[in-house]
Amino acid sequence: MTTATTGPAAAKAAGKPKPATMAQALQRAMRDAMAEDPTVHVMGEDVGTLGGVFRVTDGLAKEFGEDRCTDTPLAEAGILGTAVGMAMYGLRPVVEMQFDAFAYPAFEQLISHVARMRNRTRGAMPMPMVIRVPYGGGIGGVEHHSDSSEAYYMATPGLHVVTPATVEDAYGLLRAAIASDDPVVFLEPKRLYWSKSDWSPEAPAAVEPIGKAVVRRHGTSATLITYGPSVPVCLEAAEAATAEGWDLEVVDLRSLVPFDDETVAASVRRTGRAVVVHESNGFAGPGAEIAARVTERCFHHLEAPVLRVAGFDIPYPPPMLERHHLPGVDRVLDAVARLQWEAGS
Amino acid sequence: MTTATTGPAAAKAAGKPKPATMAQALQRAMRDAMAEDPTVHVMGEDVGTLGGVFRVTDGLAKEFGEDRCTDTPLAEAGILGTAVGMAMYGLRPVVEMQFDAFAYPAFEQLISHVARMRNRTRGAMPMPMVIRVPYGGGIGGVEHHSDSSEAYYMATPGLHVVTPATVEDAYGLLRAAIASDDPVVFLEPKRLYWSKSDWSPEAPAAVEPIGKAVVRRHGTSATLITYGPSVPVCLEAAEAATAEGWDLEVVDLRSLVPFDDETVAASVRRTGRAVVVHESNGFAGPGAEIAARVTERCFHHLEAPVLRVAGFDIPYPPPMLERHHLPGVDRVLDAVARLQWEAGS
Amino acid sequence: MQQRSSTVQEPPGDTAAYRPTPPPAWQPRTDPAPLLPETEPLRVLGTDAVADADPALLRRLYAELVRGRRYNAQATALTKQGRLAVYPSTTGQEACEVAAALALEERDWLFPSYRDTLAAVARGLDPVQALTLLRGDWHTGYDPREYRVAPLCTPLATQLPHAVGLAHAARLKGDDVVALAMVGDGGTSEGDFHEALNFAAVWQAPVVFFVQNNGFAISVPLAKQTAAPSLAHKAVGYGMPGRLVDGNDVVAVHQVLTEAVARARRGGGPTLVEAITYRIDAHTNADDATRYRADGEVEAWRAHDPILLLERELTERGLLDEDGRRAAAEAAETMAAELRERMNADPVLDPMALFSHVYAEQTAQLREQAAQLRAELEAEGEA
Amino acid sequence: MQQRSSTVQEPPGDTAAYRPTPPPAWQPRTDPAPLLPETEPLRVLGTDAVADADPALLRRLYAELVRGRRYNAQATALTKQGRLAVYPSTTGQEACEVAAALALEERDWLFPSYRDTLAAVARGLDPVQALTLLRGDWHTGYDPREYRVAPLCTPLATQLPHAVGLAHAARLKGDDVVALAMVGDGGTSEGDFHEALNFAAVWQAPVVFFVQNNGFAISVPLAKQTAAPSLAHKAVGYGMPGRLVDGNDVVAVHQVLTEAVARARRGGGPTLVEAITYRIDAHTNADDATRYRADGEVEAWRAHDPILLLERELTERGLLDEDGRRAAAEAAETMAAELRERMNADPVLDPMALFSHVYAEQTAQLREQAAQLRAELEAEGEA
Ligand SMILES: Cc1ncc(C[n+]2csc(CCOP(=O)(O)OP(=O)(O)O)c2C)c(N)n1
Ligand SMILES: Cc1ncc(C[n+]2csc(CCOP(=O)(O)OP(=O)(O)O)c2C)c(N)n1
Ligand SMILES: [Mg+2]
Ligand SMILES: [Mg+2]
Repeated sequence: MTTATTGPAAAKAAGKPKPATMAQALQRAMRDAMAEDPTVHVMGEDVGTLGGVFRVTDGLAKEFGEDRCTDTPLAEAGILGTAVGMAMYGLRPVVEMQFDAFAYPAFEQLISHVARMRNRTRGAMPMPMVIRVPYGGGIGGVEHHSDSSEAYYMATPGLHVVTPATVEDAYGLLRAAIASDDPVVFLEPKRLYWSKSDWSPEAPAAVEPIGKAVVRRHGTSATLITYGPSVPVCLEAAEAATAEGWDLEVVDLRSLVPFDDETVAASVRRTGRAVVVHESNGFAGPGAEIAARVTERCFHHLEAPVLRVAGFDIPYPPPMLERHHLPGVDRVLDAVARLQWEAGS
Repeated sequence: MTTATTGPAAAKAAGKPKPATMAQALQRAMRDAMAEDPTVHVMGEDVGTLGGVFRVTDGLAKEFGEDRCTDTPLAEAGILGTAVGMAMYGLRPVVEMQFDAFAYPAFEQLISHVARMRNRTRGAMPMPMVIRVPYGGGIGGVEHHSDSSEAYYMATPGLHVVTPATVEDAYGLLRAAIASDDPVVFLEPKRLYWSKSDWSPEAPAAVEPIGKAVVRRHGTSATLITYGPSVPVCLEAAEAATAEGWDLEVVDLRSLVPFDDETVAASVRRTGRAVVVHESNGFAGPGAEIAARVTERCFHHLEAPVLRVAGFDIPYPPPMLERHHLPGVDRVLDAVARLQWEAGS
Repeated sequence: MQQRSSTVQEPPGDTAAYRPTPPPAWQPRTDPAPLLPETEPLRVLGTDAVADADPALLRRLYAELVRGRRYNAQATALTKQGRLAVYPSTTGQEACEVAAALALEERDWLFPSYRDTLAAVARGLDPVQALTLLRGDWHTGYDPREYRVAPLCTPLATQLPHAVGLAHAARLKGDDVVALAMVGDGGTSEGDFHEALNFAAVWQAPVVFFVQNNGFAISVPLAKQTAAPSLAHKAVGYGMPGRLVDGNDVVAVHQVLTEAVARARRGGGPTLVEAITYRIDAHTNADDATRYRADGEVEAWRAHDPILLLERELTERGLLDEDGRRAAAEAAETMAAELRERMNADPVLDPMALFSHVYAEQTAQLREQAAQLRAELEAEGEA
Repeated sequence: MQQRSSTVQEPPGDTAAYRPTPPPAWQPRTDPAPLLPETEPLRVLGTDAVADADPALLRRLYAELVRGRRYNAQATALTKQGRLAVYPSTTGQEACEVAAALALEERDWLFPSYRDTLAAVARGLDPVQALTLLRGDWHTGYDPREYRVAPLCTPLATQLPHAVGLAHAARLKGDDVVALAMVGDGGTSEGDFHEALNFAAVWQAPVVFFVQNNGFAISVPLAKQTAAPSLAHKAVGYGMPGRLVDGNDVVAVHQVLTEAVARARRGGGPTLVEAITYRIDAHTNADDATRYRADGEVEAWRAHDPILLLERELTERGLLDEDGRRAAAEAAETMAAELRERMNADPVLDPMALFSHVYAEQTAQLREQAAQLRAELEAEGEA
């Protein structure tokens, strides 16, 4: 006879869910990983004493010491390059790039080493490493503070690329990323840092390995394929679409690499129509790959071409104009309307 | 009454076409541009005394002096960063990156400055600059010497991205790139450097502005959309395909940005089937954008999904295995065979 | 035979007499001694050297410092009123900002970092234009060529190679132009700092690299940024002179920068100048400096305030009286009032401008996207 | 009121007595003098200091030099036979390669650049494994952890931060491990050089940065690469000692590196060592050095050959006779013959290996692609 340790009662004892932000969930993921595994080291600009400019590493230096959560000199290639060396010695560095655009100086280390070391050494030197990159706009950031750089990462074999859209996933995906034996570019949607959800840090949901998309809303008319900061936009659009008689399915990819063809294709085969939505520039952006592979796999199920709603093909605009650049509900609905409803079902 | 100065006789006087390599045509393009325009400056590693590791800048330092064709210190970000400053002062730098993978250290300068300076300054500070990048594999190069990095450049608004496949185009496109008031990433297919064609450096064809694709072979069964090093592969495949009864059209894009939708879509609408062929990794590679936009534009003309034949989604392999990685004639024909011939016309 | 060819040939002459010679290619390229910075930051205020300074210059510097301080206060206030998206203050660093601007001739170029709007303003830029970026408007609010002020640069240290390239280009053209590039202590850790200084020294480009060491890169103190004796010591590794100056002594900073500019102008090549100063305010208005530093440190630096130092000196030397102070303060106040006033208006931005200046000519692709936005805006207008 | 708040507070005390104090935060962090390198490259051969050297070490160094020279010759020959895709020779630089390997303990790590296969071989790596990359086979022919030799690194200077990170990690773990990272003169111009040295100094990581200044980066001579008095002078800008050594004097190089390794091991932090040497061969077999340098220069350096210098010294001191020479040459020849022989076989590579080790687990996407290749290979097999 055992005492029931699961179920509502236990969950309550372990910490009742209350509103937590995505930033807090991310912090907690690192904290838990560091507590469990002494090889996990957090490093980056201002991650120590300050706790990061978004406070995502708040308290880690205090709890684990400056050797485990280190304020580095201000040099992104140096940060990533030394992290490579640390990984060579068996550590699991969790690197913070302060903003998307400030990861660019580290691209040579990323492309030529982080992504290739395992391959180069035929498995002898894996690179278990997480590169956390706050990304995307919508926060009124000045130049270089709102880039969506995921296309670069996706085009680099050897990297995993993931991005959460919910508080729960922020925790789960970051734990999974830290646990992964491969380098993971972990894209954090800046404008969701303060998004909240009832969530218990004491009893977080079980962590799945990365690579699985999730259907956030079931629907039958068409599929919105999206990720990160555009997930709430698509959910809102789906609600609004009911007024027009469309019942939209929303797939949150969560992982851009590996890509969950199964979930996405199953959805599109069901609905027969799809729109890809993201903030990143459209041309040669993530949506290109998504549209192309969905079309390859679902061609004969498609009533209309897979459409893309994306940022314009321009440098990220100044705060005063960013709302015109970012794909919003209206633009998503416009695309849905263009899915050639007359043509088919 | 005027004396005829054009036509075969004049061409003969001006220099009879004889076999010239792509490397020679590129050299000539820089030479002619430098002679015409004193603001054109060539710079890079080993471009001066040595004439470049591929000898593409051969003789320029001698003819124009070391100030016009400069051996820089070994630092790619520094090369591109100083070129930005030179362009700010009204020069037209032509920068050589020694190999594709060695352009990565310069990505921050490229993405954050070269591509954005005109936009940032509302047109006050254009960046008329050419960044020459030898790219692609098939030359038995060791690690880091065979990357196809065009996806990164395409995903960066503000850059033009062009690549020649013939000796004539090498000259014409490079002249046009140097004449452009925007930054142009000029991708040189390494394995075509020594490809030859009858061509007269003294009377080169008129130079069109960049941005136009060209149909290299007319056909009716399906369109092969390709560029750079894969153009000869596709032409060869098209010849081989005649044996199977397929008459393939081959479009050489020449310019990846801007993208010539008109030429490509017109071809695909005619043939109803298309395969995109390139060496670069398939996933999130150039073919993703091409397939996606062709599908958007030609959906109802398509008998089959646009297929992609590309490098595998792996780091570039060692010389001894590269032939298995590079898309060859057989792989192109396999894809053509999968274009659902039973389905349509 | 194989064996023989694998060892080396014997040199001619007597075996016993042979002694290794120095490596033929090696000779010190420059004498390092004159490249090393001063052992103490150079100071002019409070020394007899002040007597050599032009009184008109001293008064001008004073007026600019007072104006600069007021500018910082006003810009900070504008963030609170939501008129600026963000403001990185140079309160406490005005001596550096002002001296940088005043050390240059009109034909010279200034390359400011994101923090250095004050230097641009001291150089003559309209404060409203200088603040365009920080207000959330287009990224550069002025024509850089008109003022010879490069766009404020946010990616740290990336402006340094630009300055080198521009100075190099000017020199090739025979123009008598010097570029002065500003960077923070944190920025010196970036690879671009290194590459820029190296290019400048190899090309002997007429550039002055001006590091404002204000003790912090956001929260990271200098001790976590470098272990060097001083940042100025980095110069010797490039073969250029390093200078170390008290960054709160505006006369000293002006002197060192003027000397470096003159040296560059006469073909003497680049100089690295480190000014020791202090960031009195937080990193930006969005930052909370109490998380990483003690108030006591700030207070200690307030006692070494650049305006205070100059004010005392000028007063003592009879170059400044109550009227002078008042005049400077009033001029500053006028500037601030005008700035406040002008920043109170909402700038009108045309959304369609998103598609201009991406390329010299709009591509067909951008024309399509522009048409989409135009249709949306029209629909919005109708709604 | 506004006006008042824009100027500074007066410090307590008597106005006239007030004198600016040094900036509170500034104090030289380290005394720069001991960080500066020697004014002449250190030399041991030909000086009385040789007498202090262990004869066994001298003989070992000699044997390794002779073997190294032979290795270079053999590898170059293999390029002509099409057995190597490319070979960057270290002929003339053997003293540096050998000394680097021998300065390390077994538990230490070597970070070679693409040119430094000889250092890896001198450390004990099988020459065939060391040449795997250059033969066109998989990129790293050995398990780096087994030999504590990092993969040969082609993107210049990018291996330096790796060495810093590894050394730092080892130190954090309490392991008594030193990393020695090799780089060329050209590589010192890269941003990664700067960032690595800075991190190492700030972290006091147990690393030795070893620059082989062989006069050229492909065709670019040192004078176009730097204007520094020496590359070793860069050290002071990071707060670490710089050492300058005659790179053809194997005893001197070994001594300087051994000292630097010992310093790192006892917690003294990193050192930058510059060895002045010369690349006798072209950049690689694919390069034509006559395009950019005169034969006379090469000849001058041949007279300062590392083997020659040691051979003379040892002979003179009675530590080497004809038998000793012959023994060294024969050992080298045995190595070369074996290498030639083993490199004559065509390695068999499995094309399906393309899809392994991209990730820890093959993704579905790679499984699809692997299936495609497998089908192609099977079809080929049938054909
Ligand atoms: C390449 C890059 N990385 C990171 C940042 C984010 N960032 C902005 S300011 C700053 C600190 C700069 O410190 P410092 O160079 O000392 O200049 P200061 O702010 O003190 O003027 C950082 C890390 C950036 N702007 N650019
Ligand atoms: C980042 C990068 N840029 C360019 C190259 C191409 N390249 C290979 S070796 C070389 C010259 C290296 O010179 P140096 O550092 O002096 O080393 P050495 O060849 O003399 O050993 C160059 C430019 C490279 N490998 N990596
Ligand atoms: Mg600072
Ligand atoms: Mg060299």
